[in-house]
Amino acid sequence: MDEAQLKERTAAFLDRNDPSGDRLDFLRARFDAGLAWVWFPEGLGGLGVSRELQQVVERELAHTPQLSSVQGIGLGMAAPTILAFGTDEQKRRFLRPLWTGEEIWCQLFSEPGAGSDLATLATRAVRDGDEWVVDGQKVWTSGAHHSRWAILVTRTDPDVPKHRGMTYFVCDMHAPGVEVRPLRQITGEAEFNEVFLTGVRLSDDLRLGEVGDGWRVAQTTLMNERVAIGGAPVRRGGGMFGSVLETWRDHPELRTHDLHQRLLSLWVEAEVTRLSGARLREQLVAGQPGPEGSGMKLSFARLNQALSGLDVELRRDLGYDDWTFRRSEGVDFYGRGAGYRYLRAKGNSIEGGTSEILRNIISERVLGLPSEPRVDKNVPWKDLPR
Amino acid sequence: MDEAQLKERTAAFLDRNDPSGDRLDFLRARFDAGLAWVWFPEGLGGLGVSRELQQVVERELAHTPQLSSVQGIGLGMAAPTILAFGTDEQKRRFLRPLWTGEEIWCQLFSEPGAGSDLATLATRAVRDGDEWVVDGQKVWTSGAHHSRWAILVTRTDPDVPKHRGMTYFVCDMHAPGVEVRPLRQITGEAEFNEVFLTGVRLSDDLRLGEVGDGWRVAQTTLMNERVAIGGAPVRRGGGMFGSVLETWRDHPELRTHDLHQRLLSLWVEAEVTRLSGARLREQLVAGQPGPEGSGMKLSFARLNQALSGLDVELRRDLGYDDWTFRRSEGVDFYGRGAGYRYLRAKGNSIEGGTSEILRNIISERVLGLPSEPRVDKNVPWKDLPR
Amino acid sequence: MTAGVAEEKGERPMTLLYSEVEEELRAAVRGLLADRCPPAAVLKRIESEPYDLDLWRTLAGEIGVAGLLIPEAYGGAGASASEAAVVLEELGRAVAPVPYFTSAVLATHALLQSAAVDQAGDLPQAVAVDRVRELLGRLAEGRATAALAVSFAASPYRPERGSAVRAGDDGARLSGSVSGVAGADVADVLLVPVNGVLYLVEGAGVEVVPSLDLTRPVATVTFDDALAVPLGPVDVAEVLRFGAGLLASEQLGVAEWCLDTTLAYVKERHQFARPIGSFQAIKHRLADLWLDVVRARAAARGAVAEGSAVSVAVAQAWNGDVAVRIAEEALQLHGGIGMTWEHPVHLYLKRAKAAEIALGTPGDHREALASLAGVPGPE
Amino acid sequence: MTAGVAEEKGERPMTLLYSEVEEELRAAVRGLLADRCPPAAVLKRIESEPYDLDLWRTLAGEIGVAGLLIPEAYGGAGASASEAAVVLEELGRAVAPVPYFTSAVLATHALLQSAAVDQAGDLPQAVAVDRVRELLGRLAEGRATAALAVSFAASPYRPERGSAVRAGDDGARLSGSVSGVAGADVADVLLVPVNGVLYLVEGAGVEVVPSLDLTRPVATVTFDDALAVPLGPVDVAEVLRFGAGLLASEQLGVAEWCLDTTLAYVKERHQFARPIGSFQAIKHRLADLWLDVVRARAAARGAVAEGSAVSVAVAQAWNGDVAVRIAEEALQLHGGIGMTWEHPVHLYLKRAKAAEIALGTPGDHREALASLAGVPGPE
Repeated sequence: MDEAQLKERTAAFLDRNDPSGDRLDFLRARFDAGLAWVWFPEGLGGLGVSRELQQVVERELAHTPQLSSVQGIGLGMAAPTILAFGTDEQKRRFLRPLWTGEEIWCQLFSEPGAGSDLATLATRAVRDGDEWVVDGQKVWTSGAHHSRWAILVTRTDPDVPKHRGMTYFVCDMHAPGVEVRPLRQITGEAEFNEVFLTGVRLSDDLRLGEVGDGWRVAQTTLMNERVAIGGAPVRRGGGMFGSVLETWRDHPELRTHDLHQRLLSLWVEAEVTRLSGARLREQLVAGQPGPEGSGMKLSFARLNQALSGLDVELRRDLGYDDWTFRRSEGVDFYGRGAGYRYLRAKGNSIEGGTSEILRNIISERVLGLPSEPRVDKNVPWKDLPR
Repeated sequence: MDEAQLKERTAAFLDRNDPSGDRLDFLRARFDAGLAWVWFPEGLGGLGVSRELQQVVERELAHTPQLSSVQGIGLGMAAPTILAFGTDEQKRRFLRPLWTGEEIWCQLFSEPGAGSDLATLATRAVRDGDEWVVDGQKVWTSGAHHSRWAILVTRTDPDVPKHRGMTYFVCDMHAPGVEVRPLRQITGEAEFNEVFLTGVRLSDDLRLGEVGDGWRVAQTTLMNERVAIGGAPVRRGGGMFGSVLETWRDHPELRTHDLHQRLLSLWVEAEVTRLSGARLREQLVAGQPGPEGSGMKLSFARLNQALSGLDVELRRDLGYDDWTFRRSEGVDFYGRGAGYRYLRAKGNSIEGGTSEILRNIISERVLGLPSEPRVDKNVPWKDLPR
Repeated sequence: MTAGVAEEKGERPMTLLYSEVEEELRAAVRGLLADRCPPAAVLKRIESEPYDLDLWRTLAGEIGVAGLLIPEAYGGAGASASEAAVVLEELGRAVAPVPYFTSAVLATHALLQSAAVDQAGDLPQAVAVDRVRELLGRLAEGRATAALAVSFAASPYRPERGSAVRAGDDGARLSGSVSGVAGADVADVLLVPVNGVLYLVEGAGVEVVPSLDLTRPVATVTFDDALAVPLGPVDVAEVLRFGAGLLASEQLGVAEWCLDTTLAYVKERHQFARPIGSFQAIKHRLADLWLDVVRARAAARGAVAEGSAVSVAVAQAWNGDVAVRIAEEALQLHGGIGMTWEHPVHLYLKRAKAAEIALGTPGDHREALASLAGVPGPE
Repeated sequence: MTAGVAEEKGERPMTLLYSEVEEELRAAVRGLLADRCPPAAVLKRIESEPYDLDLWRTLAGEIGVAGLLIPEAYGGAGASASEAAVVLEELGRAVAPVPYFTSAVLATHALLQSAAVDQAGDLPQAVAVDRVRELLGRLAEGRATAALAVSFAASPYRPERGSAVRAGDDGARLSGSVSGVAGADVADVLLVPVNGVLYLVEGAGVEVVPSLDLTRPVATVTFDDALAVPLGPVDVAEVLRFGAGLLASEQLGVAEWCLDTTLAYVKERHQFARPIGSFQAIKHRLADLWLDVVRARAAARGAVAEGSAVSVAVAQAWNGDVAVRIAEEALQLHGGIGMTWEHPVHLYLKRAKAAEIALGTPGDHREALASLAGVPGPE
């Protein structure tokens, strides 16, 4: 199918379905017409065509009901994993309400004891007939409190080395024994949750992939996470720089030579980082994806942290906008004060892979440097020092 | 013996020996009077008294013939090692001409393949009756071309782990098979030498310490090297800073805000480093030696490099004073141009322990952090990957 | 070894070491804080009643920290800045929510300076001798707490920043406001500099604002024709410089806690079946941070031993940066747990970041060194 | 993706990628240099006869690099800065001692600008049409080499730095001198800007001084009532800006060699029975340096694609620093061997450090961005 044919198909769909009618009806119809994610198979919201064609559909349907940002984890991580490892039954059951937003998804991966070293996770799943009984604690789960389902990695065999004894499930967030608690951050609010799993029973047909194959399934999920990070194009001098520059320009009385020199250095760094992002996206379009992607998140974390720190210093403001403990749906770098931005940006070098882990990845996968001596390769998980 | 008695003794020595007479005669007499290094035993140039008392002698004999800087390695490294591990015969033979400067010493430790990891050294010494036959290559040897003797570490047993198969010798620099070649540095000149040892025969009575105990003997030498580094007091704004500040003050037309801010930051860093040095010396005097010493060399290397780099930039001078390949007796930070200082300072973070090794030492010995997994602990030297 | 510095000043050799008396004082303060003010306790109270006034009374009354800088003639200990610095190191190390710095250092020094109290206890300049005498006595015993009505974001180089107060024609009433005042909310009396004169005010409006530093909130202080007693002339820049020199010791304490806590954590925390503190990249960063702290200690000691404008600017320029950098690194090396409210590292980060602004940013102090140290800028 | 930038300029979307033509050009240059100009060969000649004129003739004549920027009408290739940049990357990677940058970029651009040569080959402004036409032809074929008599330490913001030349009353003779001129010692002709006019001079005194950059020595050029042909008006700042934008690509090449060579070394060199490149502290430093080089590549491409004052200042501010930093790190990570004359890393360090000063320091370019990018300084 080419662009023209797809446009035709989209036009025909719009003829049959009124975008100003019921939002959910419209989205369901769009899924059923294969215009949800065109690179997915027919019958599962797609048309089995190239992924690039999706932008054609998005353009044509730009003024129709859109998906919500709370669907991010479902769309970005759960869906590709279900598509890759799910049974036909699972695909049919989960993908449609996931895409329409009728069912929200969250991710149960990180644990207090398993952050950078995810493969050391300790949440146990023990088989009991046709069911699995899950016990453990997960952390840094966004959206857990309004999720219907979760993607979950568990330890099913503690007697083999850590990468080999894991199994991947879809977790029913309404099941007894699932407890969600907001996790307060240093900014005062709670963007994430802790999720306690106590004797949670999951039927075996919620398992994704083979028993013991959870690490491989999880890699598919994580690969899709990394694609999303560090990507959107920004204007020169835009992004988080915009708000600092506004203060800078509006308040000449706050300027000093110290801040000026630091700001100019950061401006240059932001600009070369922006150019690298632009170059990276050009490479992707030209079908020459480079290894540069791994560096973008590292750069943005550093820049956000340096800039937001300078911002607080520039304003000389000892106040803070709001310490109230309440839930928030995400990062609000533009609506909140400089103090919030400073504190929240600290998470940029931790969430989604710490800067330390990213440097490991770059040095080994991009630069080909040898790995360090491994002490956990052939040790059964239960015997690992912790 | 207390300060007063020592003063008396020194006065008596001066009565008997005219400091304006023959220099060598005077120094020999001083050695024989036990006023060379008072903490050494009687008969070996000392009086067997506390080391602190040495400053009394130095004060009293300040206007008499002094030792030369080319004796540095003999005095600082060879002598304490000979004192600790030498036989009575060796002590009698070597210490007097070492101290008087009649015989100059150098150090044959580093090799092209053994820098930070000195214990991996490959210069072989093979026993042949009452002699040892030495073959190998040493590097970074200062003063080799005018040395009579060298302290030398060799591999005598390749079949045991690296730390256990080394033996320490006094090497006769006049022996056949010793070849000294100047080693040119990036500054153009040659401060150091390469020393090639080819079938050099050393009699067994030149061995210092037991066969196989070379690592322990070498540790004594190196401990004495570290004491010397990073120590002398400087004035506020003095040291290498002085020459940058002079240019800065004399040439307002060269100043920019960028350089100014960087210079101010370095001024602060130099000053807090100077204060740390002062505090460290106070602690030593108070008998509370702190671990701070390990940090001084690291700080000075960084400062020298940053400052000399800024200096070149400030002058905008694309020239260089002199590339001639010739021997020099040491670092000349004050007599040479900014380009030389910039290049020579690069060695400050390599010579005498790289900054990387110093950070290892601080993190393990001062901060108590665990060592990394070791892969060379129990491997015979000959089987090590290289 | 410190002879060089001493010679420059032409005085007895100064020391950068801690005296025995100082180590005893430190032990007493540290012991009390360990008992009464662990980080968990601080965390628990900061959103309800940030200041721990019980703790403050014990520190002031039993250990006698409140009167350290006050001459013995007024019930104080007549100690030097060097002792006060040790107290601040410990208070910084505990992010202790007590008004020591604001009352017993800043306000007390302003009072002593304004009344020109000398070590003999004479009050040559005080206009209201009885009031000064009485107030010093109460401050020394911790029965009263004072605050200097100057913005915490002011500096020795811009002492007027944030202040807009004027005296009435009769010189006995003040109007206007000062923003960002630290310690005002727990102060019994305010000392207000207006046009070079220090006034004592008891009835002012104090409105605490949500503050970046949860353990030392700032307030906007408003004077609405408030009754004021003039005490004497005041050199606010000198007061702030004295405070800035001592703040460097508090910053040292903050940095020390962050380093110690992070070291303990990386030795304990395992990932990839190794303590994360065995990874060389982490080790090298911690070695560099340790070296920064070693130098921060020397800088803090230098500032109280020498007390000159240069030594204060150096200590602030260095320690302000170091405290922030090490708090940031501490958070990073704690990973996810460091981003949670329940772990105390954020209290230190917020204290460090607010203290970076307080009494001049590191950049302000470096800029001051341009003239103080003879490193002039471009013409 | 690059639409943003293109929209701002209102032109066809610019690309930051290398074209196929550019990659072919790169392969040709790299192949020749690998064969004829390995670092050991450069090292061997720098103290006797630094420039390799045989190599230069091959590069100019066979590969045709000398005429890249010259319109086809004059025997050149009529290519854009983007192609010249690729040549410079390769020359930087080899610290090749050829006068490409000084003759085929700086001097050639000055000549084209002064004579206002357009793509069609018209020479509207040239006073001495025949001389310009003839010189362009010789330059394009590499039969002549030129140098711009401007100090290499001058910048678009201070184009007159180091120059003191005046024209005689008849406008046909020059006197005075220029210090720090790169490429003068191998130039057949000098192009001399005096009071906004570009002169062609063949008889000048050129005295090479010992230079920090051994592979691109600088000279003091002296004019003693030298015969000079006025060619046309010249905007030296624009010429230097054009050069600065391209110098960023040479700096990228220097940085790339340093990174590649260091990576190879740390994989090979064993200490403690491990390749030193397996130590995490080394790995993390190299990861950060790689990221700097990735961004230097984007900056260099941005400067030639966009060519604006902002893009040039950005590329110089970033790449000048990065090249020095990575050369310094390369030396450090080579340990002792890096300090020896026999290892070529010092050639790159010296090139990087001299290039940091050339055509404006990174600080100068950042300072320029204050107005170019709307980040004004303190008032």
